[in-house]
Amino acid sequence: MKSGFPLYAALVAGLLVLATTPLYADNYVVRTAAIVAMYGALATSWNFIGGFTGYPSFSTAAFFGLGAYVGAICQRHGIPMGLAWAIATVVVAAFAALLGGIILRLRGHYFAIGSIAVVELCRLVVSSWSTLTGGGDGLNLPLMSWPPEELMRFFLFVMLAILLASLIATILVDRSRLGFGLRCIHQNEDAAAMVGINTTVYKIAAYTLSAMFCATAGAAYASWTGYIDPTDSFQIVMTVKVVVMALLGGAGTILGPALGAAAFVLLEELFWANFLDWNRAILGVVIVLLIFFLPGGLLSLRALRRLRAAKIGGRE
Amino acid sequence: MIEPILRLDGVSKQFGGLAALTDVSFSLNEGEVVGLIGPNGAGKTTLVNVVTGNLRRSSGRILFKSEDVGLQKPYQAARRGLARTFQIVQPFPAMTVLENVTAGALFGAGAGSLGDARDMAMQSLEFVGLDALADRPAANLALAARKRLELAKSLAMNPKVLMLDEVNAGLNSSEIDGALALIRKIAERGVTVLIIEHLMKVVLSLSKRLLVLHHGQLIADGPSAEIVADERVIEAYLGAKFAARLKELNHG
Amino acid sequence: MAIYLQILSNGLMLGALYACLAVGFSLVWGVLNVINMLHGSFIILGGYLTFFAWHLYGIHPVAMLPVVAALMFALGFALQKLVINRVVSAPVLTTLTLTFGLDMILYNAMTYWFTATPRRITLDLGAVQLGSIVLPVDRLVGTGLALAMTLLLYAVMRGSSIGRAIVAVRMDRSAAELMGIRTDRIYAITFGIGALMAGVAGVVFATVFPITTNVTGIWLGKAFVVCVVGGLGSVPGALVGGLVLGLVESFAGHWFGPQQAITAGFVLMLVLLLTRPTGLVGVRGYE
Amino acid sequence: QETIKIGAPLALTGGLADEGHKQDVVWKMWVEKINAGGGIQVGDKKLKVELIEYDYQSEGQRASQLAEKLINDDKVQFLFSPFGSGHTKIVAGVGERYQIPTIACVASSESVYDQTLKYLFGTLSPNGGMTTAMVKFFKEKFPETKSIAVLGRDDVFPKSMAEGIAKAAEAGGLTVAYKELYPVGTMDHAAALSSIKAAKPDWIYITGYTQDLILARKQMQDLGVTAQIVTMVTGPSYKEFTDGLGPLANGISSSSWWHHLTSYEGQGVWPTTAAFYEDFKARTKGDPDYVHGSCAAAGEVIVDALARAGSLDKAKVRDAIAATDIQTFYGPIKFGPNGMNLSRELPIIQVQDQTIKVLAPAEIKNADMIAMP
Amino acid sequence: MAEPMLALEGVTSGYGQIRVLWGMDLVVQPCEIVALVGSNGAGKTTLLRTISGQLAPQAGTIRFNGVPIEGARPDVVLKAGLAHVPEGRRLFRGLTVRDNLMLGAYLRTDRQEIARDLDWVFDLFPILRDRQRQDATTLSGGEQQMCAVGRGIMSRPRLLMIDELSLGLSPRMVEHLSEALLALNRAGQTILLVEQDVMTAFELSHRAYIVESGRVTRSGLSAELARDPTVSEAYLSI
Ligand SMILES: Nc1ncnc2c1ncn2[C@@H]1O[C@H](COP(=O)(O)OP(=O)(O)OP(=O)(O)O)[C@@H](O)[C@H]1O
Ligand SMILES: Nc1ncnc2c1ncn2[C@@H]1O[C@H](COP(=O)(O)OP(=O)(O)OP(=O)(O)O)[C@@H](O)[C@H]1O
Ligand SMILES: [Mg+2]
Ligand SMILES: [Mg+2]
Repeated sequence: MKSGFPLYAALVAGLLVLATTPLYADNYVVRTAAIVAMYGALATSWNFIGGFTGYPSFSTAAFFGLGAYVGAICQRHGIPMGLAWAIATVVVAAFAALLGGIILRLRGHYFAIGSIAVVELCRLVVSSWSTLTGGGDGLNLPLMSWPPEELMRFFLFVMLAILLASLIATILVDRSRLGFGLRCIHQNEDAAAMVGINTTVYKIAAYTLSAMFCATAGAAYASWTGYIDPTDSFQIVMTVKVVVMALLGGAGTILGPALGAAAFVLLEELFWANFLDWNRAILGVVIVLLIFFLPGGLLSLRALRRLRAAKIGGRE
Repeated sequence: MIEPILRLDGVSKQFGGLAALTDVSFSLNEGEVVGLIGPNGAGKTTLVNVVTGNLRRSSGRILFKSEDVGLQKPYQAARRGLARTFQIVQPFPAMTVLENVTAGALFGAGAGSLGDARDMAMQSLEFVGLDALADRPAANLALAARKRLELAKSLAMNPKVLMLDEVNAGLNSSEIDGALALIRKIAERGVTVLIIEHLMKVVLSLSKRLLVLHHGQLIADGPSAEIVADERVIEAYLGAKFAARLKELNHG
Repeated sequence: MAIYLQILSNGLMLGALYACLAVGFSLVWGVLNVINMLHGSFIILGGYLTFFAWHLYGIHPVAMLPVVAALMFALGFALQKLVINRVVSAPVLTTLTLTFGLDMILYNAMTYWFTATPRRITLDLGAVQLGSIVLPVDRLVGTGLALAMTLLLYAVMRGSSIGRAIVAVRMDRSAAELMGIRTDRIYAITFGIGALMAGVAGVVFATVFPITTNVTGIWLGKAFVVCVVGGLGSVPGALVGGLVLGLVESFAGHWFGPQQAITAGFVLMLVLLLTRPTGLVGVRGYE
Repeated sequence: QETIKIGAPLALTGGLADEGHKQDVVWKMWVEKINAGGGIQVGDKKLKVELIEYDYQSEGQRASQLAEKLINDDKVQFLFSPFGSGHTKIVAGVGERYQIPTIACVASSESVYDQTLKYLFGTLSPNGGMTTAMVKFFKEKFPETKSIAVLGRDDVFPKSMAEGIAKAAEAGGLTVAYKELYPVGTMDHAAALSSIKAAKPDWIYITGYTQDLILARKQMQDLGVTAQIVTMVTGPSYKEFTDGLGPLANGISSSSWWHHLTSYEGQGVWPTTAAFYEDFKARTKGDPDYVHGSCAAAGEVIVDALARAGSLDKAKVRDAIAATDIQTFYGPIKFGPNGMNLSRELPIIQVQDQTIKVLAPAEIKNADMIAMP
Repeated sequence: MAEPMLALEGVTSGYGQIRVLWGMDLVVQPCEIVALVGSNGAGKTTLLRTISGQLAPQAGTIRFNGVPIEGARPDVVLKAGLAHVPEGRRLFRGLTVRDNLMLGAYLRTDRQEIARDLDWVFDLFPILRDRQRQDATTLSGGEQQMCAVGRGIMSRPRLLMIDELSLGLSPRMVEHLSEALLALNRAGQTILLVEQDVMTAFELSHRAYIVESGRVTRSGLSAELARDPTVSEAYLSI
């Protein structure tokens, strides 16, 4: 459908810029690159359910946090790091599939609240199940005693790999029957069912996809920081931030969410460093301005025109 | 005798206290074109919704090729070949006309790949005469074109039974002629068609057999000519003046 | 037995406060299709206005009620008219993001000016003893005020043509225009009412809870739960939702310990979402 | 011109903003004072101090990110860790990796220090010092005390205090009549307090952040819940607590790591507690609490260690800090093998007439304990 | 002759870049029923939207009782006495039939008159009285159309514009509605209606305009148009 080449070129260029940071920049820049990659993966994951399917999901932090906890608990039981991440991914994906079977029956606002509630519930359950999770004390993970540069490089590549995996999944889905069906559901779920789309299964697939990479990222993040606790692992703010990133770049586009994540993280960097007391407010102003002047996201300048035309005639 | 392709057996549907359908039984034979008429609020749309699984029947059996499909989901109905159009058209607004129809071919007809589906979709667009608008967003179409899009989408699903809920409403006479020709062509392909319409001209020129719903009950089922002369039907639906006009036309 | 009566009355009083806190949020969500992430900060802003009027000038909170209500209405009205109206027909996600951005600004400004120090109006009116039940006077008054304002709002929504217009605009904006309804004004009025009710909740809360920007998110979360439990966009829904949540938290706290009280509220919400997505008294068609 | 750079990720917005601002005030005060005197003596040079702060918005993820930024971009040689045990763990993890000495001023849970981090040092003494002594002291004052009810916030420090006191109370022969944790974000304690009321304990012990404790105290009053002894940790140690409660604060006891009424003497920019108090009062018009004291002491640790190390070499500085054994206005500082300041007798305080009185230890006591009014 | 109630001159209108109407002229005299007929997409709905203020014309004038109203907000137009029953009914979900009807009278303040008009609408469409507490959008298509027309009547307009009167109505119901409109008209109501069923349109109206591709191609007395062979060939083939 879309011409493939510029897309791949942009993708490869972006990943290269991130991957080569260790060659020319200090550890903090490398770290920022890793964070960009991590949020890129989260936003790209969200895109499956929020962008393609049009379900306003706010579960990202739940999947991220659960991934972190499953990974941490595995590692504390002596399971090697890589395997722990894999287990976290699988467990959380299964959890998302089950959960999706329940809450995807909701639509619109109700789904939005349901998915936020999942984050809160996960936090509450994790913090009261202290025998397994340490409750409010949090969990320590085995400290990795590598030199900081090596460690940083390692996690940069890990996060990049997760990002890449999520992007490849996005491209595959976009070109497949699944992607097409999800877009139909986005447009009109009743009509989608009427042309023969098994909407339940499709939505669960999208929700599960949106959970998997978050879980991997969460587990990797836990190994990286070496300590997790319920409040920091299940943050509503994080959930909303990921959504903002995806919107900023362009929900429903392939590269948009990752691009949005990069732009958002870099803006945040800029404001923290320069405005000690007002950084949050300035970021707020930026969000407001973006909504006004770039409502469809950075990538949607073209799609915008089409959308406008559609909106005028959209009712009947 | 050949087996009916669709059979309803004592189907009822209640909304709270309101009986929208009461004990409705009839069957459609393969390849038949049947009209379904009835006053506003008689339960025609509800009947279609019950057959395609958009609503769950309260009681009774719905048999598609002798299989009880009373509990099916809408997507299952679509895959079985039970297609419908909506009285209030339901396109995928931000997608192009072609993409809309492709969805029908891909999921309803089970096309092997996106490419195949697109080819099938293009054929069905040509069939209904919308091919020129293939790349327009569906939201920008005027009513008539939207109704035809709805038809094209259903056709691309390769249906066995097609239920048309007022696809001709809002069209003017010459457009209706075009639509009639189109529906005839569809029927010629062997598709069973159930037409719901208030335009007697359409119903009468397409179907030899009519079903009449009134207050959720099937009050008549038979050859068209007999039905329009039926006192109860005139009383409930056509109105004296219109019946007179019809008679005049038939004579003249 | 006595303890159950106590827990029951605790729950009811808490529930009335929850209702008051959620009703504006519910209205804005239901009518404007906007999830107003500012709501928690609005409540706290109302609380701060009340606190500082009392702390600096000795003005009694009850006297501040109309003042705060008017100020908050003006703020909400202006915000909607100048900012939110520009994207009000965009999808939920866009408007949510917008209000999230606005909240970051308001939140930051409040922490900067007022600091995060918890403030409290130390009226401490004591308690009345009813048999074995103790009823704190300020909570009683708060409950009364909360109920009165909620019922007043209900009367307005139900009986006035503005109320009908609000629902009409919610359902079909352009058809509402054909009825001669000025939709942008209705939006602004609705958002104003939402902010007003948040302000009222703030006044009531200032005498009962510590006022600090730290809790904006908590109140916002409660508003979510109350809306779902009761039903979105309706005043009676918020009332029922609030009372039910108050009771559930109260009894769950007693039976299963405070650890589980909040969890119980969320579980109730999820169960209701799935079994009765329109809430306990929800209106059809508000999804 | 070479300077000594100290990095501090601070919570200037978000849930911990108040605590963050406290740290900010003291450190700025300390830096000015040091630089006014020409800087810190390192070997034969005097080097000025530069303090670099970033707001981590009370979010753990960001705290570790900023620690990394401070180390890599700003090339700090020391880190001051933020408020609270949880975030201290996060920042200390980063410091450890880069071998940057990290001074924790407000982290007292031993779990922070049992990860054997070599570069983490804490100026607060272990929580344990606050529980056993308190049980003993109260039993002496009110021998008829038989039972205790404990309500704690489910968060690293408040939780460990709640669990610590329950253990100490049992060991001291009291019955624990009620013990529950409440989750972060609780805005109503009525249910728990009603249950406590029914249990009729002699001593009520509640832990949490200031806003939790203000609410809990207010609701105790509303619901008529009281006991002979009511302790809130760390409530009365903070001025905000007494300000917020007014007369309701009277009678509430607590313990603290430091109080400005203590009269320690020692080395550093403030030779006596009184000197620190004067300076602080002049600058902020308020009284300092233990957070202020402990944060200022963290600065003194660095001054002392650099003087002894005589160079900025990482390993040497680290070893010098580990060998710290000084007297300051804040009290003695000597780090144990896990990096935590050694136990000492901690002040037990009580609000009387809306001011803080010290009940113990005997050397600095300025009032006798009273029962709850 | 008296001044026309509604007069359009050279009205050009459309959606953004898309132009739909190309210099339309149209006149409605008091107490007339005027029909607009024309094929799909001809621009009839667009014309009504432009008159009622939902679209601003790109050129031309629209006068209502001599007062220019082009580009005025819908509420101003409605206050002036011009009501528009939209295509596709557009009833308000979540509100009862009665509330929907009452919204028609949103700008009116004469309570007693409103109550009388409501009664009158219920007499006109008795099924609405039976269903007045039902959510309006759960009515059947025909019932909804009645409710929509009733809502238009409730604003007590000087000129009532109805888009797609007979859409989805049974023949009997069309007859019923036609009679109701004629009764209204006899009581002095001016009506401008858009109708696909040309037979019904010509029977019901005094005058008619035929619209094609955004332009008026024919106009005249309905009875004459109905007899015109070129018209009947294009629109009345049965
Ligand atoms: N969801 C619902 N809840 C309650 N009543 C309903 C619902 N859907 C339909 N009805 C009622 O059921 C009856 C039948 O409606 P239906 O839409 O089937 O009529 P119809 O025959 O298609 O009419 P029309 O020709 O006007 O489209 C109507 O009286 C309608 O008000
Ligand atoms: N919102 C819109 N945006 C862009 N074009 C539109 C829009 N609405 C209608 N159009 C176009 O304007 C033209 C006229 O449409 P209009 O709805 O006025 O026709 P109509 O005469 O009412 O037709 P119908 O009998 O089908 O209702 C059509 O070509 C249609 O595609
Ligand atoms: Mg129908
Ligand atoms: Mg039209």
